[in-house]
Amino acid sequence: MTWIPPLLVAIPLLSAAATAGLDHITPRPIQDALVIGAATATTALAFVLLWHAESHEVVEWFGGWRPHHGVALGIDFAVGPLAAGMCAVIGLVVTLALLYSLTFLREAARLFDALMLVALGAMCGFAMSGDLFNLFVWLELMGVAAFALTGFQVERLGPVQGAVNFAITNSLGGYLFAIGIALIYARTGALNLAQIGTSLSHGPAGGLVIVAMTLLLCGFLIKGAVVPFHLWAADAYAVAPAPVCAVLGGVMTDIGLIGVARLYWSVFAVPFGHGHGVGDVLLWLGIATAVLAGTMAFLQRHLKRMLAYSVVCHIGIMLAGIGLLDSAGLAGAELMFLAHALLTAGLFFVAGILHVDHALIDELHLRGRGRGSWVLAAAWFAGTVGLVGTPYVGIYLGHGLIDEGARPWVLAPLWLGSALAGAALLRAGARIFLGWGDAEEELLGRAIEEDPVERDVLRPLLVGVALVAVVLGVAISIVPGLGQRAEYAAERFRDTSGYAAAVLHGRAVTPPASLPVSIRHTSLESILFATGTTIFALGLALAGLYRSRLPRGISRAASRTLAPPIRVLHALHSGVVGDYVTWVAVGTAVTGGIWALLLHG
Amino acid sequence: MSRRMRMLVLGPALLGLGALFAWAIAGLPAFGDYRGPYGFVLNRVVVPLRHTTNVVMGTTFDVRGLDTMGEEFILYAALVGVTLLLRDETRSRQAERRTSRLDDDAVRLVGVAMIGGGLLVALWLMAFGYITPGGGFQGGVLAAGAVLLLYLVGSHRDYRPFRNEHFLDPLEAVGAGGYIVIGLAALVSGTAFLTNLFGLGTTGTLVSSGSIALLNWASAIAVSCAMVLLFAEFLETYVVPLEPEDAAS
Amino acid sequence: MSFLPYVVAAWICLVGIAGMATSRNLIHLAVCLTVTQSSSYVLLLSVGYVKHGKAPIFVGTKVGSTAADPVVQALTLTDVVVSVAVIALILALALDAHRLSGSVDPDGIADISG
Amino acid sequence: MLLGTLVPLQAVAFALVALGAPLVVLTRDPLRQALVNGIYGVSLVCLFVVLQAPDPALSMLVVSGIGYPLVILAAITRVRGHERTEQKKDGEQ
Repeated sequence: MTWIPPLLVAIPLLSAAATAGLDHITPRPIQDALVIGAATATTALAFVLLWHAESHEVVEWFGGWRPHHGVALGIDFAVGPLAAGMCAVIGLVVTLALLYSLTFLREAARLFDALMLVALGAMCGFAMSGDLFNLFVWLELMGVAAFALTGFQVERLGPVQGAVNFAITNSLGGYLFAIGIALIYARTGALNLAQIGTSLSHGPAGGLVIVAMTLLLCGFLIKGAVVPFHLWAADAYAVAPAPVCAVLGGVMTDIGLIGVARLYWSVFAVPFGHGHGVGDVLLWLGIATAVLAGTMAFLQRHLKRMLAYSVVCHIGIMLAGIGLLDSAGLAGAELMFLAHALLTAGLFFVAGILHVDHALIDELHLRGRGRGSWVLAAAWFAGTVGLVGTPYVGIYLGHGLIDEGARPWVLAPLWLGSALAGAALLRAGARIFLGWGDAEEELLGRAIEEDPVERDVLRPLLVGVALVAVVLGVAISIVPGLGQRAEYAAERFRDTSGYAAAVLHGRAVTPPASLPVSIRHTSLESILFATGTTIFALGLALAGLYRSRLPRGISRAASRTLAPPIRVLHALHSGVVGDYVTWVAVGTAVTGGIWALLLHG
Repeated sequence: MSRRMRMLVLGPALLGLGALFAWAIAGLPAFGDYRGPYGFVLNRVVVPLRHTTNVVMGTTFDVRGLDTMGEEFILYAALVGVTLLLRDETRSRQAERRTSRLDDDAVRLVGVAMIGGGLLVALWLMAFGYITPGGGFQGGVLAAGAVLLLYLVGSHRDYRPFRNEHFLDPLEAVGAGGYIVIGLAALVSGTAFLTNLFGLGTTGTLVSSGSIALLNWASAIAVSCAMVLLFAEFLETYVVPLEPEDAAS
Repeated sequence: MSFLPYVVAAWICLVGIAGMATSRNLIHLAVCLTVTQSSSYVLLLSVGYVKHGKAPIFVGTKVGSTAADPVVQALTLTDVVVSVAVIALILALALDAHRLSGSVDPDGIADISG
Repeated sequence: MLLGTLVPLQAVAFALVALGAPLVVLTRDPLRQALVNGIYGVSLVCLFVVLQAPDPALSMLVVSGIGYPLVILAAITRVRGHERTEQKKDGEQ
């Protein structure tokens, strides 16, 4: 089955070339069929690959350049169940996004489709690649496609600003990554991840490896929008068309985290795996991201910007799961990715439909306008509850697995972030669909409105796509057997020496004993935490809706104590690219400095 | 942040980054002492295995051919992206477009000669890329530059046919897509994606190296078209003739 | 032991970042970005240089004679293409920004914040 | 110590590049910067040649000689052209 991995890249890219190249020649229905067909075929093949990858590591050496005596000559795709699963979800979300955008793009539709397919191919390549420089190539390719897609609505300044900030921060991240590649190549003389790992097992790690790791991982953390590299995300996701947001927020941000996990367990677990230095920093970055982005989400009134911060918040929780460095944590991150990708995509779709219906995207402006749209309301609330992690709904199972390895002081802030982001979405839902809450709220800042890109839509199609995404996402936690398979996939992913043996020496992995097909249960602690979080989120949402009705003293004290820090937070997210570049430098230097202290000697 | 504040934060951050870099450099092998296996193995095996004398091109189009495939698509995606982003710009300025003609025949003659020379060198770079330095990308950019010169010494009208997306877009797609098709051909024949399928020929001649030559040509087409279209996208409306008062100033 | 090449690469990177952070013009900023990127070429090629080595092109030289690392050169080629693609996109965005706001100052196009 | 095995030619090329980078960054006027950037590109080409890398050198040559200048100059001209038309409009009013 080694022929499937290259196809996951080749099919979307070839179709992208065809669709943009034949723009003026073939009629629109054929083009649409080609685009949807390519995305669907890629998704289907990814599922087939997932099936095969369960029992063995699928390794494809491009050009037939197999390694000799442990020296890799060519580039390989090494696919375990985790990578294959990622490809499947990526394919699914992109297919849904393409279906969503099928009817309303009147201009530049071919260019749009081509870029979406390029992004799909690049993300699949990234998830599967086993070569350091090849990762960089896919990172840049998906970036280039995404920058242009973000600026799709060229008639407004916001999208242009978002795209500029996105392009410059992410390119800078890519170049830091390239410098990291050069450093690690100088030390090991290899680009294959497994070979680099093997090579690092000889001799002391030293400053070179620590600095190289800092640059490589920070490159991915910028893509993953982790604090303090997250600033571009809200600018970009607030302004891109809804289907682009679904792909960017649903899967492309998360892909940075896959990169972090891949690099850690194939390469840096070798020199630094005996301690927790690397993991602890990732864990703390994750916690900071979850809390800060959750807070920021609660302070938004622009629906897509709110969703963007909610994405970043969940990225933080997933990063914390990876930072725990155990199988349960990684499996939790993986399951959260599944649910989060679909739910986020679904919520972006719903926001997009609201935008079409009312030409408004501001929570306060939309107040009460959604009354009567019961299907949309149901999708929105179901998606929100799924993102909060109410027991056995949506991200819950993933969060529950992360809980297993984490100490309570880690859990509390993670659940807090979840609650804050969830409260923001619940508050917006209640305001829009139920007409609850005050019509004014000065703590949320000024309104930003924009015209929707969607015109003359086939509304049932949009609603249908949104519903599919939300329903699939909500159901992730109760799919029988999924939890156990995720844990097994994580075990395989974390097996550094097994991965190296499979890649460099073609050794087979031991297939799993048959995995049970039942709903995985979580600890009582998780259920309590999740229930508490749900109640807290509801309370917070109500407080946000009716701040004016709180007792006078509390209300005034709250605004007096909260207003200054809120102003600081708003000011930090300035939308100015020079600031973002500065924060990238600060983040990289500080992360590297901490690792230098923790890992040296 | 105010600009002052930004400088205050940036300074220490850059110092920190600099310290990290210095620490890394202290661990690097001294300049010229590189001992890594990868490149040396390739230097030994690529010429005998692939009959190409330029190991860099052998690496680019065969051993690490997948990177180059990604690279072609980066350029392609950038072209599509720029077209997407400038679609309003182009439309809004279409009305203002005027053609300008260069009237000095001597300048024109030099220009035409340079175009000829540029295209020749470009072709040479493309054709001999896997024997001597050069290759699809370098040749492609040069060819696009030469075509652009045609635009500058001629007029807008002379350049229009080259800007005709009905012709160039499909050609660009053929170049980029062709790369994948060559890769898929290997897959269909039962070997790995992008495997070198064709007769390898005699080392040091144009018919050497098997599919490296084909991939090189595919990328040459893709890059030439992409660059011409990219330049055109930027130039489409920018050569507005110098007006008298501008010329005087 | 000679480290000048690596120091130069690090220097270019820092200079480029400083330029990006303080730039008042998107076109200027895009060029600074390519300067930052050029540090990665310098580093890659310096890393792959071999004392007394020739270029890895074996016309008239015996295969197996000392030559520079071809891999870093292949990587640099890709890197250069990436830089062209990225600068083209950013400049296109700069043009859009200018058309919409009349300014190419990154501080001036910050429409959305918070 | 710092120079060691560096041949003088290489040392000069590295020095030129090291000087060129801040010059590019500090030239705040885009048009002049495009020019300085071209010179910086040439210094990179020289560096690549003395580092025994003719392929990247060629690539850098076409990029810094054709690629960058074309897109940068086009962008600058458009921005300035815009400004000129705007000014003219203002003047007429």
